[in-house]
Amino acid sequence: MILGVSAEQEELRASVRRFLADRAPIPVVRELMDTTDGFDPAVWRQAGDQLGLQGIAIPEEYGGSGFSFAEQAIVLEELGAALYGGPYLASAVLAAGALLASGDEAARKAYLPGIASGETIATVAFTEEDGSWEPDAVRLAAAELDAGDGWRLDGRKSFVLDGHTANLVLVVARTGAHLALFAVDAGAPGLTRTPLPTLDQTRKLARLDFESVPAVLIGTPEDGAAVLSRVLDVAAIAQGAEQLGGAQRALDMAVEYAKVRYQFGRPIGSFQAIKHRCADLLLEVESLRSAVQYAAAAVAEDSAEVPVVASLVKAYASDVYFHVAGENIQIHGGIGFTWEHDAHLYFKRAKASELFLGDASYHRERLATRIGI
Amino acid sequence: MILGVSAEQEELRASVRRFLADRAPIPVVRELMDTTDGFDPAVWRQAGDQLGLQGIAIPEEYGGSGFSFAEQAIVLEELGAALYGGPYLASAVLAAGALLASGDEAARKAYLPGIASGETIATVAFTEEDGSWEPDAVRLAAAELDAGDGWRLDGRKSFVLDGHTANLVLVVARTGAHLALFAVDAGAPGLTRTPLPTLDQTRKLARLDFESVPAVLIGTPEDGAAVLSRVLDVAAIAQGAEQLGGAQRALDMAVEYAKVRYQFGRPIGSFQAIKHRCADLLLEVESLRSAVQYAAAAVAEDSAEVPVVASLVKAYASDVYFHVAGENIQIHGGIGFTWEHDAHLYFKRAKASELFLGDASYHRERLATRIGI
Amino acid sequence: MELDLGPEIAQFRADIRAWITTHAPDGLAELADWNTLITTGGYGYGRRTAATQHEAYRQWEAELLAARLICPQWPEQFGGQGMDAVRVAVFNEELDSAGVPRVNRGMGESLVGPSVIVHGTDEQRAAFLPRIVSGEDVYCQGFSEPGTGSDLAGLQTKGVVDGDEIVITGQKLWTSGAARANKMFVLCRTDPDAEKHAGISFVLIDFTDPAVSYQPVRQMSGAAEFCEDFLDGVRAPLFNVIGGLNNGWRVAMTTLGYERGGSASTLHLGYEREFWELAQTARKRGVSADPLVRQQLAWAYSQVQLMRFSGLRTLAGLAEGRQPGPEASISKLFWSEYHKRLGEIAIGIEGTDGLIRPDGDGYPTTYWQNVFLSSRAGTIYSGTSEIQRNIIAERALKLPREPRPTANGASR
Amino acid sequence: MELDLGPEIAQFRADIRAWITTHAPDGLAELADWNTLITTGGYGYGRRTAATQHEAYRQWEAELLAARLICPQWPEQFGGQGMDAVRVAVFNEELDSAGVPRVNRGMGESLVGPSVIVHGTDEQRAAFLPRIVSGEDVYCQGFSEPGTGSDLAGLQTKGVVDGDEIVITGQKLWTSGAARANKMFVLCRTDPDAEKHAGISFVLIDFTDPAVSYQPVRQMSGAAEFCEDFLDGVRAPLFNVIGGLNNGWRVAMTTLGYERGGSASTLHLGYEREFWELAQTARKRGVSADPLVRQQLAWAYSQVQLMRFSGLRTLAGLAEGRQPGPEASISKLFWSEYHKRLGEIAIGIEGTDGLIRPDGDGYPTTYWQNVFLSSRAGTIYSGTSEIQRNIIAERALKLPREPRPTANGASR
Repeated sequence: MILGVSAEQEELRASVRRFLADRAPIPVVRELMDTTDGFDPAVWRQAGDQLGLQGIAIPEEYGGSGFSFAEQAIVLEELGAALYGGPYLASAVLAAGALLASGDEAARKAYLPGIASGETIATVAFTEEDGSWEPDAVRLAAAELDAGDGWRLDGRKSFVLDGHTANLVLVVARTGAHLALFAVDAGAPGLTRTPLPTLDQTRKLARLDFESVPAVLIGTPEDGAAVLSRVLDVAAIAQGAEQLGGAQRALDMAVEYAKVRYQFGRPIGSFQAIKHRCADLLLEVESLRSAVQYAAAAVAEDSAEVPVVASLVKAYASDVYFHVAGENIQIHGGIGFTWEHDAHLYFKRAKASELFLGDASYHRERLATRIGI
Repeated sequence: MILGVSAEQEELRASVRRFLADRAPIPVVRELMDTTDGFDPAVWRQAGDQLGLQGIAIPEEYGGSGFSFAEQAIVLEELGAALYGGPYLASAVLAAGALLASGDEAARKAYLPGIASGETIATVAFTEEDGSWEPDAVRLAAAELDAGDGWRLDGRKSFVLDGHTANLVLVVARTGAHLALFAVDAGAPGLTRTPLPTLDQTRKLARLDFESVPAVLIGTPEDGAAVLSRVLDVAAIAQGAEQLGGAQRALDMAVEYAKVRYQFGRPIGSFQAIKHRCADLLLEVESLRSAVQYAAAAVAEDSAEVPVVASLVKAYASDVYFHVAGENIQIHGGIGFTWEHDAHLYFKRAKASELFLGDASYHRERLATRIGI
Repeated sequence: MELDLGPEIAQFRADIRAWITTHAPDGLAELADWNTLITTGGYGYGRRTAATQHEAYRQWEAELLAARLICPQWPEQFGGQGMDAVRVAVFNEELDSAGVPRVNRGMGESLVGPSVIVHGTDEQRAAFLPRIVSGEDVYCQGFSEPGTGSDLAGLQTKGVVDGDEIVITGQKLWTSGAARANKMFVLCRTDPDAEKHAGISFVLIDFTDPAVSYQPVRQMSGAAEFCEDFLDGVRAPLFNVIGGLNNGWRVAMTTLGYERGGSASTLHLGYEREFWELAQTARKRGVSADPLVRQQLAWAYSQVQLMRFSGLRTLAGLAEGRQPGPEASISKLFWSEYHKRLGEIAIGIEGTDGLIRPDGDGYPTTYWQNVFLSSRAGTIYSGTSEIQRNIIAERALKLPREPRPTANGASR
Repeated sequence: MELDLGPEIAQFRADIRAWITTHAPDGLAELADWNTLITTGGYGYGRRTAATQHEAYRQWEAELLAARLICPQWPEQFGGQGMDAVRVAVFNEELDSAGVPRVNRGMGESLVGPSVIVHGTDEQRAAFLPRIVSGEDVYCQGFSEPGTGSDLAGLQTKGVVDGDEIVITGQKLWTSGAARANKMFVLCRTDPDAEKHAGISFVLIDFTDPAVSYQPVRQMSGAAEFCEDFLDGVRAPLFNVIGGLNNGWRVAMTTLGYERGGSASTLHLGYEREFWELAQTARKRGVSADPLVRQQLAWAYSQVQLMRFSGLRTLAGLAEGRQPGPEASISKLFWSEYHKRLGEIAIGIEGTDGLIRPDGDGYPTTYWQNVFLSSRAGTIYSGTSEIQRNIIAERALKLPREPRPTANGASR
């Protein structure tokens, strides 16, 4: 396992950070969060054309640049720090990951190059109205037509990340006792997509209604659960990387303010009530950074530890980011709870990241199971 | 409901405190905690003869002084503050409460006057080896001999408060599908009493083995569960009062030390790390005081709220006392974790009080059930 | 269990209950859920405000006014009836159980009145107090500024004496109820050379003056309950300076002793209703059997009951003539930290659904999303939790204060 | 997953593993569970100490000594082999996986040696260092005093120069390993008029001197791992003052840069074994299906893994030549607070049984009772959690220091 941070990785981080500071700084994030789509297609294209971010962890044979998940985690960290609102997690992690995890070479060849270039925006639709993250809860039905006529999907998906802006939706559906993965074109007849107003306006979700929607089976009619399980684990770690980025940024904000805000003739950061809290937060953020680095390396090496570290990281990242984001508001005092100040954007993202893919106690319970308790 | 503290009650508190400071100060507590019995019979007798503490909540018709549980809670608070090691909770609360809760007038007349004077030391034996506080877990069997020949008990009780020093043991035993309460003389044939070494050396526990031990039925063969339920609720509140006393004393110690201990040229209590912690502890202790006063009034008035407030108080008191006792050690620094310093005596009592009668999460679960969730 | 406060109070309770029954207009109780918790940020605020425009409310206000039950804790000569805290509490309890509102005069009643009563001249009392009781004057507060937070005494708004007038220039922040106010009570610095706490004056100004402007400050919850205010050379007669020039800090710190604690026994009511709503939400979402959720709900219920118990104890103490000590700071710390945590529990119970807001323009939220977001302000406004802990530690526990920074110390 | 530290380190690992396999005496691994966590207070300490008396251990010690694997991080000229932190970590990992002990020289190795190497004269190095490596001199620490706690520089023990000797008088506290030591390194005040941190000297004394006496300090866990020491005019040659008179503070703050971080990747090992013991305890007590217990166990497992991840990251950083930053303070804060909480979880899992201790004289405890009790000391000794937070905030986050108290300030 390689855990160190190479010079190349540092350069990647710096260039992503520069790109986001330049093309998607917080004022732009604020503008876009009030839109339905939530991102600027031009910036999305640039991210693909200039930096190759969407394809960073996609093998070269599928049009990507073939770096590992360790590099993608760095990208995700920076996106999380910047509260970038584009469909990166949906397309470059969830959908690309599902295609890679599927055994379907034809589907990989068909879809991955578009995802890698950023031309295709893809997402995975698995959660339904009950909001459960368990594969068992999937009810949306897939029915096979007469031989060769393909499949039709009926039912509803909800909480679909960027579901209304994706042009390719990978749907987890029930084929009798099993689950399978299907590709659905965004313009397919019978598909209705409804954007949902989100608590965290920088992260867009949609409801998708399927009424006899034509769909292409990916892999076999039985292997959806295994693919989904892998995808959710990787997504948990990817989101952990985003959470790390957000937590680090929120901590930086708090510490910076504590140095310059004077009350009672002293910088507030000289009061132990603030100072010791910041120390605790640093401990947490540093520990999270170690965990995310380890987890990313585990994904990159396809280690058997992935399921365990995925739940560990998701639970810990959720606790840490929310803790930091909440304290950041408190340390800022009055301005910290205004709309104008950025603290609430991180606070909302922190909670939304926790609720998405299952919260901290959900993942602790999974972790207990996965380590055999 | 009367919640105020009367001048009479203040006087009671002062006299109990004086008595304990005089006859059972901490050096004496330390001496006695190394003994098997854990208390000085002479002081116990004085508490009865001079102050009437054992009979304070026992009606006058049974030899008590007929005050209410509100007064007894004050006594308990002071006993808890002083870490008094005598069998007060066992005899004057558990056993007296069980007799009062039973419908058995003959038993009351037979046993209560002795308990009230302090001459009889009684206890209630209900927990068994599995350490469960649920009535359902009682296995010790009671069998009725031929008519008029009474009952025999077989089995084992454990974690019996002052079980080896009591001369009257009230035993909860199974009479087929039901539970019943029995009186057993400490000298009864077939009864083996084994003192157990305790984490909290100021609170003594014993294991009692019953081999065909003759016993006198109290009440009916069916009403043991109801009596036990009432007794456990009142005991939870009584212990809450003790915990309040201990928590207040531990907080006083911490605050006092924070004022006189200088580090870096300042009293440590001027550092917010210490100061804010003390403020949080005061909030908790004051809140606990309000809860204990309310709960004691509820018992005194035999309110229907007793089961709810009993679990509420036990859970909260357990959290608060342990929190205060732990912080008291931390605030004292190095000397705080020595045997010579008294902080650990409160710390151990705090944990023992939490574990006895069911811990905080056990009681929160009960509370949820009792309020209909 | 109802608190036994002695026969006199029992009689008072019976009387006030009878009076409410007789005088409360039909339909008033149904107009709004008057005693629900309205969290800062104003969820449900609009509905209640609308109800106060209703005829039944106006009639009720008139009845209360006639019976001296508005500002009832004020002395008789100033329009009240000198009601003590215990009776105020009983009054509040009875209003709550009848489901009708207490008509209060906001900060005019709780802050301006007491300051004028204690520090004003007879002429000032006559000029300002009746208009508060009648509702003619509605005050908003001009204390905080962008540069002051916890350190109120660091305020920079200037007050310059010009003949028999004072001219006030500066910026104020966190003003609630600005849109409803026609007056503001302002702290301004009238002696820039004096020590920080000296040199401050307490002035009543006309908030409709053209030299006053204000604009809403939007909060993270989407609501805009607070304003920032610009005072651009507002003039007020020197008559409007309460307690004399440069004595404003003392005036601002005034609250009437006998007023404190009157809400102790009713504080928990809103939280209690809210708790049962949350329990219902948990049931509806099918998580009320989840042991972790049950622990959280039991904890929340306990906290609410602890507020009730503490309120009753405070009240019992008041009835026995004890003055309240640090209860106000403990109570503020308790409910604000509780509510913050409750918001987290609630959003956790909403689970994945908590990700989605209701449809609508702006940033509408569900009740629990609003609690989750707006409760973050509770541990900041009206004295942060950190300030409350300082107060509790220094006043109740007598722990030593922080050392003052030295001129060449680390604070540079 | 094993950390990839490059081919050189991989070769080193292979070599050291082969060396251990060849040289570790038969039966050594079975003598004791060498790498279990021994909590302060010494639960299990007796058994391990007994094992160090065994012939196999002595033989192992001799092998290590011959191979310069005792104090291996010391420079070659002083008896070590100048091993860097990465290699030390790999050495520790390999010892652990072979189940054999690292033979270390305690504070002589970690504190006295580095101080003498950096601040001593050649004569001092020659006089003191070889005796540490060989095990002839076993040092205990004489820093803390009853009046100093977090504020070490407030120490009062006097050192008076008398001819070519220094005479030391005072009381020391929290000395661990006093009974095994024949030497003590002492901080004493040699210039009472100097500023607090100046005027302190670092002196090596003979701990078997008749002017030295000590007695154990019993802890709340019942164990007595620490001593208090009375130095009643102990004489040492001036030669034994390291770094010169009045320069002791700087000397005391010395640790060799290349030594730091060597235990980063093995710190978690003891906690990991302990965690699985607790999981087993939970299963035995039938509570491992309890959702609350599962949350606690998952939390504890996560914390242990976080220690592992952080250690590996530190190690990877060292391998890339990065100097460790505030990791030492973060790590101390992390494990001590973790272990305190773990003790609470464990005693909760023991439940009612936790009320009862094992039979025996004194105050014997179960393993979990001991963790519960002795872990309270962990957040106090070697720098309290409060001090660690100060260090982290000031050094890593560059937050400002507390203002110094003024002469007439609140600290009086």
